[in-house]
Amino acid sequence: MLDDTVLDDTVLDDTGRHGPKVTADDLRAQVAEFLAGHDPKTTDRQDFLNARFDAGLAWVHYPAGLGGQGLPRSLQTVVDRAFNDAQAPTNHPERNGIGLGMAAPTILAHGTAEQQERWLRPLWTGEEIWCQLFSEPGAGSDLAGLSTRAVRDGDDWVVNGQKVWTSSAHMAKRGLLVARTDPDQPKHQGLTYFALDMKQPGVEVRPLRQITGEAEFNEVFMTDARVADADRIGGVGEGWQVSMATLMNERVSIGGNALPREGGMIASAARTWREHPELRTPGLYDRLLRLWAEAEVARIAGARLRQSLAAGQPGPEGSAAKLVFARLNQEISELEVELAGADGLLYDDWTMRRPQGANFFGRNPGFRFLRAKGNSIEGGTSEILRNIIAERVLGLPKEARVDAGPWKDLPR
Amino acid sequence: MLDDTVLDDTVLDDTGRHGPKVTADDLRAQVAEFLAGHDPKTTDRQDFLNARFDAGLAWVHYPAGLGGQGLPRSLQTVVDRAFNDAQAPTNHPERNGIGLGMAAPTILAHGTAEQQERWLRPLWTGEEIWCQLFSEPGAGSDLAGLSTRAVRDGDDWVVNGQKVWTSSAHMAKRGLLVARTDPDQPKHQGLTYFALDMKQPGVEVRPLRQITGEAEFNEVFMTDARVADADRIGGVGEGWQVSMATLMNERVSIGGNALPREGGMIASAARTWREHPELRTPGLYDRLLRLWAEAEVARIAGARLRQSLAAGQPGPEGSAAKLVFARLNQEISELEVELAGADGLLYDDWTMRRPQGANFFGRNPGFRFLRAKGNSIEGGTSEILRNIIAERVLGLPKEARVDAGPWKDLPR
Amino acid sequence: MTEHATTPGPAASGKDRSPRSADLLYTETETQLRGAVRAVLDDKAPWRDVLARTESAQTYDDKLWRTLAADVGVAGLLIPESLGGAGASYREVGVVAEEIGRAVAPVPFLGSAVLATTALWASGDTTWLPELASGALTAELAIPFAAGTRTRPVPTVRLDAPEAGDGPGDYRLTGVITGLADALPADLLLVPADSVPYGLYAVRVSSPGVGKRPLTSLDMTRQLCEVRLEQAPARRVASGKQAEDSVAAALLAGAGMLACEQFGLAERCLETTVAYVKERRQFARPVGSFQAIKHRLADLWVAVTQCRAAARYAADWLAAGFGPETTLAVALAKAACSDTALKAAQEMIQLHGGIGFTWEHPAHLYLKRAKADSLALGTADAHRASLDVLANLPGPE
Amino acid sequence: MTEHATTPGPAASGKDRSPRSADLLYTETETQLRGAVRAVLDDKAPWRDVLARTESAQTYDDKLWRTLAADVGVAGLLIPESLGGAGASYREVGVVAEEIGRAVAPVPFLGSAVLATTALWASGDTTWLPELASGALTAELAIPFAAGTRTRPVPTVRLDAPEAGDGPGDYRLTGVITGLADALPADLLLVPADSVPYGLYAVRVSSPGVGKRPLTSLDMTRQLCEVRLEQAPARRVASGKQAEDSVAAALLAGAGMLACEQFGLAERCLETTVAYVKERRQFARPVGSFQAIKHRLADLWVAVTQCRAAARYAADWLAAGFGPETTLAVALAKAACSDTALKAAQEMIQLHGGIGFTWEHPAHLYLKRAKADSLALGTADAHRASLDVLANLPGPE
Repeated sequence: MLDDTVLDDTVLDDTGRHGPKVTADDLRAQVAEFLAGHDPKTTDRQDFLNARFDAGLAWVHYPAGLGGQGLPRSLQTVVDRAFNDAQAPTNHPERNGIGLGMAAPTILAHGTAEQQERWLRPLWTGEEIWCQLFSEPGAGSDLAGLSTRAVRDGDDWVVNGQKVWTSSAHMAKRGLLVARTDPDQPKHQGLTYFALDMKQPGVEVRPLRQITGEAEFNEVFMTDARVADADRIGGVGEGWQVSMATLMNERVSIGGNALPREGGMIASAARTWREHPELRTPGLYDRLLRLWAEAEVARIAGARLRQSLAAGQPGPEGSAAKLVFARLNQEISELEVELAGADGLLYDDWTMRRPQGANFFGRNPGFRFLRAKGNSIEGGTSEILRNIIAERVLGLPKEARVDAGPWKDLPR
Repeated sequence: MLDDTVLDDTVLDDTGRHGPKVTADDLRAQVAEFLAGHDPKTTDRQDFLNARFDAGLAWVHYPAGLGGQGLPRSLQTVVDRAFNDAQAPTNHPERNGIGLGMAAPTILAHGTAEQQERWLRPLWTGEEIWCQLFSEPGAGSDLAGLSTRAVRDGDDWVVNGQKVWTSSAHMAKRGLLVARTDPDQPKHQGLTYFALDMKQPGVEVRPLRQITGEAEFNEVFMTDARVADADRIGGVGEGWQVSMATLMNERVSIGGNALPREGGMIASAARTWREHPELRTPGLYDRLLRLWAEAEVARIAGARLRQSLAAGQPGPEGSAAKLVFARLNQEISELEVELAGADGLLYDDWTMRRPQGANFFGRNPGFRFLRAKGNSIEGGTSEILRNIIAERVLGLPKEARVDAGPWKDLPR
Repeated sequence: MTEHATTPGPAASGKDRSPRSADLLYTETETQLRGAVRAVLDDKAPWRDVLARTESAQTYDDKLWRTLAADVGVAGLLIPESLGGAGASYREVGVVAEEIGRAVAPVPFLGSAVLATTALWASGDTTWLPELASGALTAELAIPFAAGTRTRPVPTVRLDAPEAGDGPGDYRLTGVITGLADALPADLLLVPADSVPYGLYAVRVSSPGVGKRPLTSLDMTRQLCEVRLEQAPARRVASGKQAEDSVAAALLAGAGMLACEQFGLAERCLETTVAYVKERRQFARPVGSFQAIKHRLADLWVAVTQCRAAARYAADWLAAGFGPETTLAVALAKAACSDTALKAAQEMIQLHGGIGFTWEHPAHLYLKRAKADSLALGTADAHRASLDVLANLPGPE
Repeated sequence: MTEHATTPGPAASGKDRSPRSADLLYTETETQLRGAVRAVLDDKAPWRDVLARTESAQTYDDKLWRTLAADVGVAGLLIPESLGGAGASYREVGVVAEEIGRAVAPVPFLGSAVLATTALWASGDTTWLPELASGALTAELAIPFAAGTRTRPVPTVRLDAPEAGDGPGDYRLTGVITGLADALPADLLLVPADSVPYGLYAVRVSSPGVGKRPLTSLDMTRQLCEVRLEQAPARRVASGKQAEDSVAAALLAGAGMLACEQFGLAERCLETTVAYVKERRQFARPVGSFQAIKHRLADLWVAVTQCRAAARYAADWLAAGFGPETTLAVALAKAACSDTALKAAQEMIQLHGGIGFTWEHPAHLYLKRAKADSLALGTADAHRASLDVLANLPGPE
């Protein structure tokens, strides 16, 4: 079988397809020099991270002065390994997934120089956690139909409305907010994008419990919350375009990670199969073989997608990856519960808990079965992704829109 | 296992759910009396059939004077068996499926008394074969968009246009024709329904070859063909309503026949499985078990549908039966070819032939595989049936129509 | 190729229905019964109450069960009138099961009125039937819910040595049985025990030496438990072949009635989803006007239609007795209804969008019950596997 | 858990690619090759010609094959430059196979340039390779197209007694082999024969004692035939383990390249269907604007995307040699591409409505080829079954 590094796309860069000018060895030397000046054992954690950022060793593909050096993204792993080998403190990226995965690229692409300087360092070090205030109870798939209002008041905007499906909101310092600033415009045109201070009296965060019993997400209620115009990202009325940039980053990240063979949901199903010969039947076997093969092909397709991206051929295959990921997670976890036999009827814990992000493992098959149902809803439903593929990839005609007029006149 | 009569819905009537006034015994006595007067051995075939029609023993559920006695349809089997036992000549219903299944009920429901008298007897005896001139190359699912024109000329109409998918056209004396008589009306309103004489110079019938190599169907070209206004069925402009009545009869008949267990497409797959243990694998086994179970459930659902109809609860389940029938035929025949092993790569005969109606059997698995692809297209595509179920059964909202204006202004 | 039901079931005794034609519709009586049960469930088991109860100390709704069992009379449907029951059949029981599935109601109907009642009836021991019929007693067959219908589950309980003072009809049982459905609210357990011969024993839950432990279950509307017997006093109900047949009849009837429950559940999921997509608007249109959604719901409706026929066929054949055709009918129904109920619940969540993924919506109650039902009393896969003999479709090698 | 390709394949010799990272994209050379092949096929194999040929006496297009083989040079892709070939690899061969699948072209590329060439290459006998490379000779491995890749097909040909005048290197073969693909236009047959030891023999079709009979095939764009040998003169190419390995390598490479063909076929079906539904109007709208159609085509596109990656992965691993990872890669590709090509052809027919069901439309050519391809060189089911060893997923019992 394959070594799990075989499909690591970073190999491609290192073997010269894109020939970076700074080599991996150069970077290792930089890290060594940095560590010589900042002993991880004696330097304060926050100071260490701030210094690493300032040295351009935070995310090497970011511009100089903003934590990087403008290098290919793939070289980041060299830096991370070197710091890891030195047992240096980390910025706990798992605690700030939205900040690192969505807020940072959005700020980089659409923020002002002042905003980039002000926000990116505390974001990267983890000092400030970010969350995303997009979905609303009445605007899920139809994000552009959202109702949260922001009204200009001097140098500020006053925000009223409700957001939902906000992960990390209870820990976040800032939220990426899309709000309606002009209800007289058609729905896509009256939106504006802000960075909202979550730690103010007008913002209330309530846990939103899901079918697993946990509450990964929150509802966020904004009542006369205030955001300075200086914290607006992009122009007034340009919120839709900025949001799309954020969402593209989200969809590339879902289902787009390099995993070793049997690295995903199939792992525990295959393990259960191997460990319990007494549960094997022809019907279950056929399902397992199909799903194993599909999961492996999906993994290879993911590797191909990353190779395309690395070769500068960004394609729409990211949507395919997410669709396949959602379907396979659901089918595999459904099978896994069945493979568990009598234990499939049990659950581990219904207590309302607040986990740090979604984690399929360390829980029982029933949890995976339930949690996977969210995979075809969160981050763009499978239905919306099919629309996107049909229209943007295949070029099939759009349906006639009935929501073209001013937002305030649309039926809701 | 069940005797194949167990699910014969006619049993329900005989055991009294609907208590007919004329009993099966009465009918058997009538047939005996008729046979006493018309010895099948010595009577001319056509005379015999004419007399049987006139005696009300053709289709007992039709009105008196039109071949019947106004009895429950289920009693027809009693009559048919009695004639069959006497080895009486039959009207070869398999040669005139459209006449008996679609034309006759349409004429009964929408024809004038004069038309009923003139057409039903030769139709029933098989003297006159009927065909159906509905679909056009540009109007398949969207039947109401058809372009064949009929223009009034004195007591006649002059017809120009092309029809397609016309089975039996090459044998037919008459065709059920829907043509556009008023292009200025919206598309459903400008249609009129006729009985066209197929044996006239303006009607050309060409075989339409299908993917099996055979030509079950025809294309029909009408060039200044004439039809008398006396042969119009229903009012001018009422062609759509009459067509719908015809199609309902078609859809009830497809997939709605009582079959014994393993009576359909599953029969040869199951036989191949039993006869060839060497071809069995877990994967094929799982597929076979699933399809066998689904086919049997579909058969039971068909029996339930007929019970509902017999109990006077006509439901929309007929569409479900046709959808399931099409899908199962396709999946089962696909499996059967695979079960055939190396023989699955062979075909029996690509010669262009003109079979009498569709017959899945007596041919090889490859033929069944190919022919079954038509099951989800002919008689209403599966997509149209899903629309019908969604809108008429589930009451889901229709999509906004873009074809509401005058037919002549619609994009084509 | 005619084989008819050979062993009569409850309420089938005496009727000779062969050669028979399955009646796949609902009779008027059945429709009336449905109305009565639905009225009670609509009133006393709205989903918010059902949801709240899943996190309470009492996951079964005893009060609701008393109303259904005694007032509506669903507990005694299978029990002859001479013993205080309704003398009805699995056809009527199936209708009640459908309604319970529609409401995901937390009552031990399946365990007490189907499994335990069938086992007792088949055992020939009528002692408890009057109390069961009146609703005064609730019973359950002590076999794991995950047991299949095809092979006899291996008992985990053994006959223990008698204690001082035990009479000739007194037995003692020791062992642990886990994963029991509907046993939490049961007063009486019917326990299969290995001994020579295999026997079925009745154990009063209130007796010394009987312990119950609730289990954290995937489906908390039918919470499982573990039962621990330590020298628990028992009475023999049947032994040998009769005990085996009683257990087999109970499991078969249970699977058939569970298929009816699954059909009801699927139908309810479909109805709820259709109603939601008619109301919910996105892009200034009802979500249900999008053709992709319409086609999926049409396909689901077709599947539900197939299930209804299969469930009715199983109920009708169970009503005629126990034989190969009944076993086949149950296998077909449980396979079809397991898959469709799960599919319907999954589509309910997906087509409700985010709201269907939240705790404060009934969808997850349906999903969890559908998944648990699909694992119980023979999975779809296991029932299809029984076609090797029932339909003469032998497996590979 | 690292195991690498162990036996080098054509054009892989000498390259040490381990530990290797599969390159799943197309190189510039590959894209150029594709362009050249597509230009020829567009020009010389439009579907009406392909269709007409299926009912002609000559179902294979010899002229087209000569152009592709000799002028474009696809016949010698796998053959080293020293023997007159291109010294390319299965990566380039896979690209040609994709194009042939897209055009359902009636040429013996798979049989001659893949199966026979691989078998000869692996046998170590280079005698015929220069003629194969130049396109002067067309060959085929005489193994039924329905053979799987996993177990050695049992030969139906035996070594016969020598005739008077036969020298020491002369052999005689007798027997019948049926269901051969690409053998109709072949000049040379590579025939496995049972003897002690098992051997692979080369038979000139023009020799006395060699008869071919065309078979009425499901896929007439690759018509099968039966070959009858009666004391046919033969030359031994390899024997014993080397013969076995040669046949196994040919079947594995054939399955991998057939997967590439299937991917190309699927992609073409999707493209044709998308183009049609953009144009075809019903209800005064393009059919492709209906959401249910859009979603189905999106799902098909997703499946095709997965196939492309799997086919490239197989081609890339074949290019590195023959070992367990290559076998796994081929199994995954053939399984995925078989199912998807069939699905794509089925959707092509359905979404073309009635026209796709007629003879005078290319859809049926694709459906028949997709079905035949799915049965050839190991079905999807058979390839998945090989995961028992390849992925350590043992079966029941």
